Amino acid sequence: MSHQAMQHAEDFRAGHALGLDHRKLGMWLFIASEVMFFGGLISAYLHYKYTLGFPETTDLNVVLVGINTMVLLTSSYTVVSALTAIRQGRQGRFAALLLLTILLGVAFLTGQLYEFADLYRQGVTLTSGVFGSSFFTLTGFHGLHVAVGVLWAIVTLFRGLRGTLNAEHNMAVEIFGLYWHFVDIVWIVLFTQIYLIV
Amino acid sequence: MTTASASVSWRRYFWWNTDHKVIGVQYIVTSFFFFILGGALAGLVRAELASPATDLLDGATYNQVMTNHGTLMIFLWVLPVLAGFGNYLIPLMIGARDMVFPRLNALSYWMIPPAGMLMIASFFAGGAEAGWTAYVPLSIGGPPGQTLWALSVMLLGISAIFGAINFLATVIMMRAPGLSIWRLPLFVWGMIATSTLILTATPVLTSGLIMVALDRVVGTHFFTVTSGGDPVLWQNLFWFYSHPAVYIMILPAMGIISEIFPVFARKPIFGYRMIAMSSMAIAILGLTVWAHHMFTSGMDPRLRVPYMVSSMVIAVPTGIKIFSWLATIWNGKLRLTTPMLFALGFISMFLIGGLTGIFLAAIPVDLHVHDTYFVVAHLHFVLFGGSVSAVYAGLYYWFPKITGRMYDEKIGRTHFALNFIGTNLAYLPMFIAGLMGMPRRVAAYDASFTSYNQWATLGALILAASTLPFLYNAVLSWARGPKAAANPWQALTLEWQTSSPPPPENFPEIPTATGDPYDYGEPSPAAEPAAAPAAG
Amino acid sequence: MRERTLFISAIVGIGLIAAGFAVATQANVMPPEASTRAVAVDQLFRILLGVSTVIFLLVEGALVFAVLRFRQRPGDDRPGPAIHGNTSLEILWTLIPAAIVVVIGVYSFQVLAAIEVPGLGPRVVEVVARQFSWQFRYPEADLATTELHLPVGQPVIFQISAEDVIHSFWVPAFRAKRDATPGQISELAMTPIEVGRFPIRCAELCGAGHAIMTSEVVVESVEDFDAWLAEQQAMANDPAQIFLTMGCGACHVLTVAATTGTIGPSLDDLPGVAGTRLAGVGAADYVEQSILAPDDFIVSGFPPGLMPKTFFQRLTPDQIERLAAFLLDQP
Amino acid sequence: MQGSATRPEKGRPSYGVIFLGLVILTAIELGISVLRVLPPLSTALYLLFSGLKVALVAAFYMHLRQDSRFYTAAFVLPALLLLVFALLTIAI
Repeated sequence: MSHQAMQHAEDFRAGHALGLDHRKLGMWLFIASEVMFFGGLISAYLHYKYTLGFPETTDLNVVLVGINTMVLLTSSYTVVSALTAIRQGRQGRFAALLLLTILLGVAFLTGQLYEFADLYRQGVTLTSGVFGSSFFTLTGFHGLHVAVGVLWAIVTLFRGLRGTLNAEHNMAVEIFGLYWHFVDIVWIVLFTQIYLIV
Repeated sequence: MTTASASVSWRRYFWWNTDHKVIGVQYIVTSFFFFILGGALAGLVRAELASPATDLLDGATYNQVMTNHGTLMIFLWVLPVLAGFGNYLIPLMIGARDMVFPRLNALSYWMIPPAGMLMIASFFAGGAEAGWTAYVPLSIGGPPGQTLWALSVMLLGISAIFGAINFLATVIMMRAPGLSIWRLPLFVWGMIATSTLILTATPVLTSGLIMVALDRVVGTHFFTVTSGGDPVLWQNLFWFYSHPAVYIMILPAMGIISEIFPVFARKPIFGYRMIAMSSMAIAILGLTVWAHHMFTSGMDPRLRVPYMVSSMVIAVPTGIKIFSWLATIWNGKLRLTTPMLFALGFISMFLIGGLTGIFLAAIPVDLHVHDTYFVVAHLHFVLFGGSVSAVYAGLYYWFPKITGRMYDEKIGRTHFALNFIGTNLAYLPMFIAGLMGMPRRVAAYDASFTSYNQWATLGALILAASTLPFLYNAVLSWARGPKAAANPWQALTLEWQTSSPPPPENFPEIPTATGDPYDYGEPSPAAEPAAAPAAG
Repeated sequence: MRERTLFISAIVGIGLIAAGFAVATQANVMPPEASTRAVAVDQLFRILLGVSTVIFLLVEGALVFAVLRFRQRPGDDRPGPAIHGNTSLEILWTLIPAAIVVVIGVYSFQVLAAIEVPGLGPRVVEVVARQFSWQFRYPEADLATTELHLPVGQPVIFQISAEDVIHSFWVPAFRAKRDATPGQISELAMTPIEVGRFPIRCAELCGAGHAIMTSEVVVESVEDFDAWLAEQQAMANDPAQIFLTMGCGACHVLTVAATTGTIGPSLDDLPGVAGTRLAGVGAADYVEQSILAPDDFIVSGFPPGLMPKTFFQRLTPDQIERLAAFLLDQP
Repeated sequence: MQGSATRPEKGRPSYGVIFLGLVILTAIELGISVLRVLPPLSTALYLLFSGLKVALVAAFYMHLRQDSRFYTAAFVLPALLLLVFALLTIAI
């Protein structure tokens, strides 16, 4: 008998009394650990930035990355609009907005890869030096999280099209939204620390 | 609904199962296997150190044995076995049917065996030689085993993070009606504090290990000194996790002790709220003290003093706990069963560890004793004398609940006697060897330390011998021990209000907790003892 | 009843303090106090030991007393008294440890401030750690040796660094250690006050030879020190001395220099074998090349990459030539 | 089944307005960077604007403003811890 105790609402009475949903709580706790994970990578980057003075030689293409940041901000906007749409039961609009999010995500990744290629041409590679290592690892892991987010969006899109996600059951969209917005927040911090602050 | 004593088939322990009780036992038994492996490596270390020269193991092999002893004992024994206790007991103690994310729970267990295999495999691929601390640049060079080692520790870290998310969410969401936070058993408080630390500290180690792995495999320059890499950065990333890790390993153990004392003294826990708040205080302070491991390193000398202050302040909540435990057993009716004996052993041995911790926090003394056998003695008194004694106490205390059978008291007491003598004999001489000038992690030492090391090796032999009665007792009693009652110790916490072993859904229906979980003893004047909380 | 408990606790209290004081003063668990720093650190250590002994005996005594006195008597299964807490007691055992910690913290800070300040006009000694040997450089005499000599009573500042991995320079008798971190210089100040030979040990895991990475500090009178310094300078060009100073003996066997290192190949048979190792390369060139670029030719059965590759910085070509000649014409 | 009892939806500016705010802030930051404003001023402005953007996304897009304070704590406390660790790691 595979033990799959059906979870009823009354199991979570203590949490609901505090105004908490167990899936959102799980997501926020996961975000807490992700904050610390990126914290480790950012601390390494900033340690070297302020002890070795980055980037010594190359000047980063701030305008291109600025546009890339706008793309990611837009994708946050489309995700939160998609959530409103599904809650109003407008399946079509939900699917369209989620598709737009996926495209914006891919656009961001392309912009990122373009910038990486440009840096590689200038000789700044993952193994070229301390700047290359910490920069590419930090932005690389953020890009990885965006890619995972895009895949997750595609899965959510199919679940929406299949009808499992609707006006009543849409917590999965909100959870995906939390993840996506968190990745967007990480990018805002990275954009400021790497590209803007000199 | 299945009957309470469903036919327990052994097979379900070897396959994906989302019942928190099965996962709890899986964690405990798997980690015990790694405990024995780590113990065997400790035996090798002590055998080598019985004589001053490197006769049994040469320098490199000794470093591998010592490194894997430390890593196995921390990441594959103490952390998983405490996660096992947490998994088995938290749902039962808060009156829930299971953890809030059962599948995530099974996943975090099933990351342990592959990580363990990876760690063992690293041994044969020219194993990790840089100690469990894996300081760079030493851990950047060296044989490929070090990379497997780093991947294994990353996997174990991620498993611990998933576990922490599960524990915190379960305790917040699924407490039984009437179970306010001030009525939670103190073991649950210990797990809350531990899970907070795991959640916030482990990811930083994971990011550090990624940097080491990239440096080793891809050739990045995080820690390459010639191109500007900074070895002290790794020490920061490592110790930011690894000091909270020692509190992660002691807080649940303290929780177990707080559960055992009131039951066997038949007296309420003394200062419940102070103990609960001390757990949280230790957790929060624990996140601010990491650089006391780096007093002698290349860090900026002016920055050391704040770490000394915060490290010493942690002695206050720890002291509150020890004095509260003493006050709990004072004037009680002590039943000296095996769990109680181990709990008493915990206090006396953890005390030695705690006091020597203050020596290490004082910078001038630390500059002499850092990285010496004084530190080795301190950490073993806190971890072996502390956490492992508490784990043994917990294993005996909850043995009837988990297996439905009673363990043999006489064998349990011999196990305690051997363990207590062995621990003190093995680690007390190390204090003096360290003070007199014996550095840490050495395969050979100056002849003047021979006697201390020989006493320590004798103690280690006794410890090795002490695990045999435990194994015999555990296996035999689980198979053929006398049937245990639902509540053999007349305890008041919720896990004892259901059958032993509990049915898959834990409680016929979710109980309502009314009383305080430690409402033992007769209130004076001698009125009728407070009724146990109405079970359902 | 009140007076009795007060009386007993007074007796117990005095007994504990006395025991703590006795242990603190009598316990002799430290190496000799061979530097001003050692005196200050030992004083702090003794205070910590005394306070810890008092607390240790208090808690262990209470534990043993409780186990004996409050054990359940057979047949008496009444529970204990329902005491949940005692606020004043709890406040007491929070404030007293806090007070002790503050006192210890302040005192530790004072001792730290005292021992970290170098004496007036300290002699600078550069300490260079590398896998499995120590080297000491005296900038004033442009001299490098593998044995540290110091004049008694004169303050010294060690500027400690490493060439490969992290080591840790530790002199137990001076009560201090400082990590030798590659890529940075760490300072350590002290003043030796006792004449004698004291061991130097590496306290940070640095690889296979961590345990044998030891040397000695010889604290001697100022005259002996100056004589030693002059003699060392004269020997700077003596190849046998170079062989010792560079720490080759830590890894190689050379009977004529009485070294027993086993990490690298033995050099005793070098005169006969050197000329044959590399086709077309003479014995002298082979030896010199092996010193400057050790990994070019690795004797079978020995690990590559362990021998330092920095001799070209530390030895003049003339010294390398003299060293190679010395290794080739052993008696 | 909306499990969590959220507080009544206070007068929240529409997502569009917030998006506009984010875009404008980013545009200003880009302007500051392109015009090469000198560090002490530019760094202060960058930190202010990025903090504002993070707060906007977290409070409105992630509903922290209307949800239980527990979620805010789960996000803000680790962020503060990270700030302490980052500052100390740079210093050491």
